[in-house]
Amino acid sequence: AGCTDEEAPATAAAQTTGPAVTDSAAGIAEAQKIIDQYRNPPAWQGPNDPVQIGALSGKKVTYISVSNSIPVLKYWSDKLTGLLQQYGGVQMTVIDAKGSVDEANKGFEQAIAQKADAIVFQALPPALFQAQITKAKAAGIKVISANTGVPGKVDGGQDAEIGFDYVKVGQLIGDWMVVDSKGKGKGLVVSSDDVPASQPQAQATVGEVKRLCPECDVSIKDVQIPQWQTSVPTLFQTTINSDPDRKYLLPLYDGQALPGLGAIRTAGAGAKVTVGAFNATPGIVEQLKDPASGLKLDIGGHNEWWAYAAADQIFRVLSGAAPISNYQIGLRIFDTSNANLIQGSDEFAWYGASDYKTKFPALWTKN
Amino acid sequence: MTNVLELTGVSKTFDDIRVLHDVTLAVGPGEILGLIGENGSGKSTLIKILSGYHAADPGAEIRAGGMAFVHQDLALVASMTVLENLRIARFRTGFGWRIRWSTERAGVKRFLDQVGLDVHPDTRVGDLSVTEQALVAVARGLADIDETGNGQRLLVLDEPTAYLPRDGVERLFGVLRDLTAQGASAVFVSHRLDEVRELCDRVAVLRGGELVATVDAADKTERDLLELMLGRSVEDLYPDTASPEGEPWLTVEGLGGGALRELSFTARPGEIIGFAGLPGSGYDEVPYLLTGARRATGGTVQLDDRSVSAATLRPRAAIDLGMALLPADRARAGGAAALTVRENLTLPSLPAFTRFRSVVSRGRERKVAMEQSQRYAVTPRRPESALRFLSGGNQQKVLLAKWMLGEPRVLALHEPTQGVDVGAKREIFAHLSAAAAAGAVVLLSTVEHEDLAHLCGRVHVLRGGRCVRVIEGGELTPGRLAEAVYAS
Amino acid sequence: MKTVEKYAVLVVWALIIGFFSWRSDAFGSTSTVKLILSTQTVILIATLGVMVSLAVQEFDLSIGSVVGFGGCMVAVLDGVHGWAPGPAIIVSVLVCAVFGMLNAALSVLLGIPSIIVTLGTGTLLTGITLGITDSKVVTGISVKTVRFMTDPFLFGIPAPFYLGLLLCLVAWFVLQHTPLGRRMVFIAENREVARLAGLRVTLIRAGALVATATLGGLAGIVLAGTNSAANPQAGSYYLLPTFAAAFLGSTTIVPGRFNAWGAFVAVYFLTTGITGLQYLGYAGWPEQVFYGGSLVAAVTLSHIAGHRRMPSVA
Amino acid sequence: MKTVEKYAVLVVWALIIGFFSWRSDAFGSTSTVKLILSTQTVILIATLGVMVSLAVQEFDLSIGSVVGFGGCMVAVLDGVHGWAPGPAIIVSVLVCAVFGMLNAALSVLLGIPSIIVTLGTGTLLTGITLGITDSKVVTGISVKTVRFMTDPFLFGIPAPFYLGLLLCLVAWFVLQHTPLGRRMVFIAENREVARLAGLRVTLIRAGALVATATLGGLAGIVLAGTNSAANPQAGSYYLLPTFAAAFLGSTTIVPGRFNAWGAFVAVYFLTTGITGLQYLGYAGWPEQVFYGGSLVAAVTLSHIAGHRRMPSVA
Ligand SMILES: Nc1ncnc2c1ncn2[C@@H]1O[C@H](COP(=O)(O)OP(=O)(O)OP(=O)(O)O)[C@@H](O)[C@H]1O
Ligand SMILES: Nc1ncnc2c1ncn2[C@@H]1O[C@H](COP(=O)(O)OP(=O)(O)OP(=O)(O)O)[C@@H](O)[C@H]1O
Ligand SMILES: [Mg+2]
Ligand SMILES: [Mg+2]
Repeated sequence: AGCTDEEAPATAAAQTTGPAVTDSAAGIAEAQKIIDQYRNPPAWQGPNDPVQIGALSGKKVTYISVSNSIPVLKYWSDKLTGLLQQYGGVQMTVIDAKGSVDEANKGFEQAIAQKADAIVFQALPPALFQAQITKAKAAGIKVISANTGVPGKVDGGQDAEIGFDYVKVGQLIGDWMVVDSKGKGKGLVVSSDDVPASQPQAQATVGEVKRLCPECDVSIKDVQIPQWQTSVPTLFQTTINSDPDRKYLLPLYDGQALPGLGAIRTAGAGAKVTVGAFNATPGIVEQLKDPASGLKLDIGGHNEWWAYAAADQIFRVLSGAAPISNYQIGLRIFDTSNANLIQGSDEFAWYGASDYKTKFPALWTKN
Repeated sequence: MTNVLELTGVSKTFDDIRVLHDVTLAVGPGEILGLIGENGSGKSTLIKILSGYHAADPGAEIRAGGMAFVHQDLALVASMTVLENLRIARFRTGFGWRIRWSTERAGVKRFLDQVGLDVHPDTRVGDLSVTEQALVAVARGLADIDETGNGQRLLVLDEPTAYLPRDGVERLFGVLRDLTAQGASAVFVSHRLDEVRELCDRVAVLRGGELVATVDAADKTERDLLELMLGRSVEDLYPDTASPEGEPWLTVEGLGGGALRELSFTARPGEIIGFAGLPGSGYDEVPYLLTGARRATGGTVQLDDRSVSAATLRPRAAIDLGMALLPADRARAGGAAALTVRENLTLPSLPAFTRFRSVVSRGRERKVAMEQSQRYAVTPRRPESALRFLSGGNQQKVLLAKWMLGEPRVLALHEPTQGVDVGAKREIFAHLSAAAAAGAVVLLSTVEHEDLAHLCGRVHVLRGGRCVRVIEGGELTPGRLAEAVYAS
Repeated sequence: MKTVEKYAVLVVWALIIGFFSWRSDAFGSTSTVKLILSTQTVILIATLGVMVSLAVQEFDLSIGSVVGFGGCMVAVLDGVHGWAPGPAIIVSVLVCAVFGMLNAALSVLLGIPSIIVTLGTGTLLTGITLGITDSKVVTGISVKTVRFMTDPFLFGIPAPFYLGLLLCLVAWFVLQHTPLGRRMVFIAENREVARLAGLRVTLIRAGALVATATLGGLAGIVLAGTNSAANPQAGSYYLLPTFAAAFLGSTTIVPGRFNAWGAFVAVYFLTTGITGLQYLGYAGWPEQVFYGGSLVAAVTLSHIAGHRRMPSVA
Repeated sequence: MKTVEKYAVLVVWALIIGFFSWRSDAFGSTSTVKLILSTQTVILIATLGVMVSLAVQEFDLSIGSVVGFGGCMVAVLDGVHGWAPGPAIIVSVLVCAVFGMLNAALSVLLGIPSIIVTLGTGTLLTGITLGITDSKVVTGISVKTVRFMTDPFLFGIPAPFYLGLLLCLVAWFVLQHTPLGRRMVFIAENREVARLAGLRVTLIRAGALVATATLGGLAGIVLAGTNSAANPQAGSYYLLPTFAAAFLGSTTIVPGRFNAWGAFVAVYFLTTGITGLQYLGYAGWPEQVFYGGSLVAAVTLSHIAGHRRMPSVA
């Protein structure tokens, strides 16, 4: 019993972070190394074990998305539907929960009723669906969570997790701030605790900055989705006004940053502050090129890569193979140094990596 | 000269019921046409067709000059001022569509004077008495007709005198005569046939939606008009009232509130007691204060041996004591217009229609609603239709019937026959008298001196919130009453 | 035409069911029926809740907040503080009722329109919910509670559905067959007439608001129990769907009045379309187009059939 | 007491400002004033929008959807199809007005209560917005537009604020000084009576709904311009705050009537508290507690001062 997610980020962060640095120069150097690496195209990092998918044809997957009104979630469900069908003959039904717990429950029920073989639930906290997961598993259905924050963390009774490494994302944002501020930055992480992956990411940023930058200072504020439009703009400006040194404004997602960017533009503070976030959402990441917006960092997670990874995980779980705990899905830092990459409508071209398109299918063997 | 208004073949059907049937009618210049008919005969519907509120059935032809209207339900908004109500559709604007308040205020003063209403234009209409509100509505009609220019003009008044005391009526008639002297015309609807004869040149009679006759007013007696209206002859309007006996069991002492300062009286079972006075004298507060509908500032009410302080009396407690109130403001306080006749009828006595004290028996309700509709001659007799689909007079009958269902021991009425046709009036009186004969006390506040004189055993005349005279016995005639009311 | 009006929504519903059964094999099966019936209980109960206050012309915009709060409260008591399910549920419902009394005190006693009051108190309550849960999902609700909420009870459908059904029955009985129900209609139509007829207007209006909050809390508890955890943000989702269902319900079965079976039909009507679309693979915006479109269409249709008889809302 | 009532909200506002200035040094500065004035324009315009229809007793729940749609429409025309800003804005506003006509046709001509109609059409429009944007953030709004929306115009505050101020001025003038404004009050008080008194009730009600949608669209355009991108989801968050501000506004300046300056004060009053809390470091749930609490407190206070004179909403 108790509130979940409390200890999780700390343990996760502890797993992946190195020791604290002794002086700030060393910290900046380490951060710089990481940043340089992630400014480049992401490299393929596995998996290598093949998976037998010949027998999977005709299997059914129910995919519950927290809200398909959110661009990336819509993209994922569409893409994944296509991949499963194309490579494995697996049929996927998409349920749009529209932000409602009830509708998500209905998704579980529907999967059970339709005798689905697996359920994937996207960006929904596993803790909230414990009963549903138990029930689905009792009905012989495999359950996979998606984007709940920490790769490989399956403490909600699910069979596997597939997601970006949000802890890594959080750390990258921290690294970037350490480098950009030359080890002296003050930052504000704007969390959104109603999104499951938010805590691990926010804590990771704080942890990383603490580790690499003794002189830095990061605080966390929580602004949840229903308040994004009304509170983020004022929060950005009050921070600028009350604590002008705290110029690193780090909302988790660029969609959360968007209303704030307008406020920064309005306040004419684009040059004074630095906004950094995750997602590299087309339509928002372009604002890297607009100095007035204040957006200087937008880390992108490769969404098509994610879809391939998700397909792979689903195939593995359906065929009884051991799940992969961390797919190391491609992340790339977009900032003012490489904003010229943001070009054209094909967002996947920005990443300069496409081997997942061949590597994954090569693992999916038919017999 | 051509007619100001010409109607040819006007019919009107609501759902499947035809309420106007091929009405053909003309009003000449300078003429005042009376329009009479039983409750529900279609008078207001005809007028609403003229005003564009309802569309007539296809085939009708209407030719009219400039028209202005005084509607039956007054069409005033209580929360807005006299000025706003008067001018809402015709504000004069200055630069940039700004309302010119000072011009408007001065402008309406004239019309308020014409109807003899001495209130500030910025008074909220809701703070006025029903009588004063009626005068506001008339003033609006006058102001509107004044604005329609010098061409052919017609002022249409739907029962404007229902709430008016005699002097108000006379003043209105004076104004109307002046208007017609200037070449304007008028259509005048009233259930007071004496008024119709006095004022009108010709009288159009509607019966069941058909125009049965158009006659010269001078040629006909009231009784003739009545027979034309009803299609049958009628007996006396007023029932015989037995003289009450027994000990007084209603004692009111020092009742005050609103305009009423202090009123004391006692009543024996079976008594019908009237209250008369000028607007502001407090005569029209009595029914409300007595039944807790309005909060009294002081006084006690004693029924049998139960004594309550009027200031703490609430409708619920009053009803438990056996009192019933029939308010004058039908739309706001009388009945729920959108609900059915049956539902309105049974509301105060719902527990009597329940099984096991918890389940409403609709069957029993329906049966009683049918009986009551019949007993009170409500037409059309359709308990399942919404109250608002009944004509004004029929609504009034339903509301009286609703309170009668509870067999009240004290019946407090304010203008119970407003908008009620002569036939229905007779029935209502008969019911009141029957209630009295059965032992109830009937308290009647009204401007109808004729009714008071005939029905009541005794009338209290109020002035300045106090009873200044009690008239009874042989002295109780309409003339004496009027004298006492207007004496200053 | 009266019959058409009464059953217009049912007819549209039947058409929708027909259409989806034709287009999707999986749709036309008992499992779909079970699915639809067993997953809408929270909305059903919350809809009954708002309906009760709408029936006396009060708008309770705090319904969503109460659903969210009720769920979190029971989860905190049961899950965090380890109370037994019974007391946890009872206390949570009571606290929601007390919140309803606050609404009632402000809007009925002080006379501030309930729509404004509940907009304010609802936001306040959401803030409090986030505060007591530390803005996080609360877990740990007793297995017993969860099993009661989710295990099949009759015909494979869990108990809360039958609770909803029972509440519908009670609401139907009270609104349509008791003096109280009739009195509520009068209060909605004309408060002054009701007062003069000796009704306890204040008490009934206050009672309706308390009932709304109580039912809202109950809905929240069902939600939390079903999930064995409570999400402090979950409530906000319920505001519009419950009002949509209550309004749509007022156009059918007893057109022109807020009525229990109308609300029941409306809840399941609206969810049928969405479920069907999901079976056909149209998750996302088509659902919203369909939801909004069918709501407008159903209301318009029964309205045209019934010649403008609607409960007077505003 | 009348004066107390008129200015109760202003007094509470002053107290809040005093409190936060005392507790936070950064709060009491011109930059805070600028901040508060320049970030609330979207809400201000949308609030004026709902106020116009509330003034004739119509509830337009589609306001949020229209804000979202208006922004996406202009972003699609300007950003995707490369229209010039002028035509893109004009066409977007016109399309929103046409949507308002749909609301008007259903609720005024057919007589379905606007609250039901707009609940349905709003959901429909949200679906359409997601459809036309493919559920994606739309970008590419002309630099010119963005600069116009965000560059300081006067006293360091961008132009849209002054547009909002101008709209307030117009709304104040029309509602309080022209015959139309009085007629709207008349219609709000009693629609039937207004018709009998010869007012063009249908036209005025329809006009109000069209005005609401138009202003909603305008608010959306300001939002998209300020952010230089339009998020199809953004609109839904504007529903409750705009109604809260419109209602709160009706309790001040001209208590008892929906009025422009009241709405203006309410918008900035509500945001002041949130801003102050953020200065003190209380972002998150305390904001909501404060928002709800101060809404309730302000309404209650001016209500007590004014002895129950409120616009009759439902
Ligand atoms: N909107 C309506 N829908 C249905 N029936 C109506 C409607 N308005 C009036 N009626 C019916 O039309 C008939 C005529 O009503 P109307 O109000 O014209 O009578 P009236 O002659 O003015 O009566 P009164 O003397 O009582 O005012 C009545 O039977 C009434 O029930
Ligand atoms: N409803 C009304 N009825 C009668 N007179 C009114 C009404 N409203 C305003 N007036 C009068 O009109 C004059 C000017 O009105 P108002 O107070 O609206 O104008 P203002 O002072 O220029 O406007 P504001 O105070 O809104 O800046 C005043 O004498 C006022 O008393
Ligand atoms: Mg009439
Ligand atoms: Mg002034």
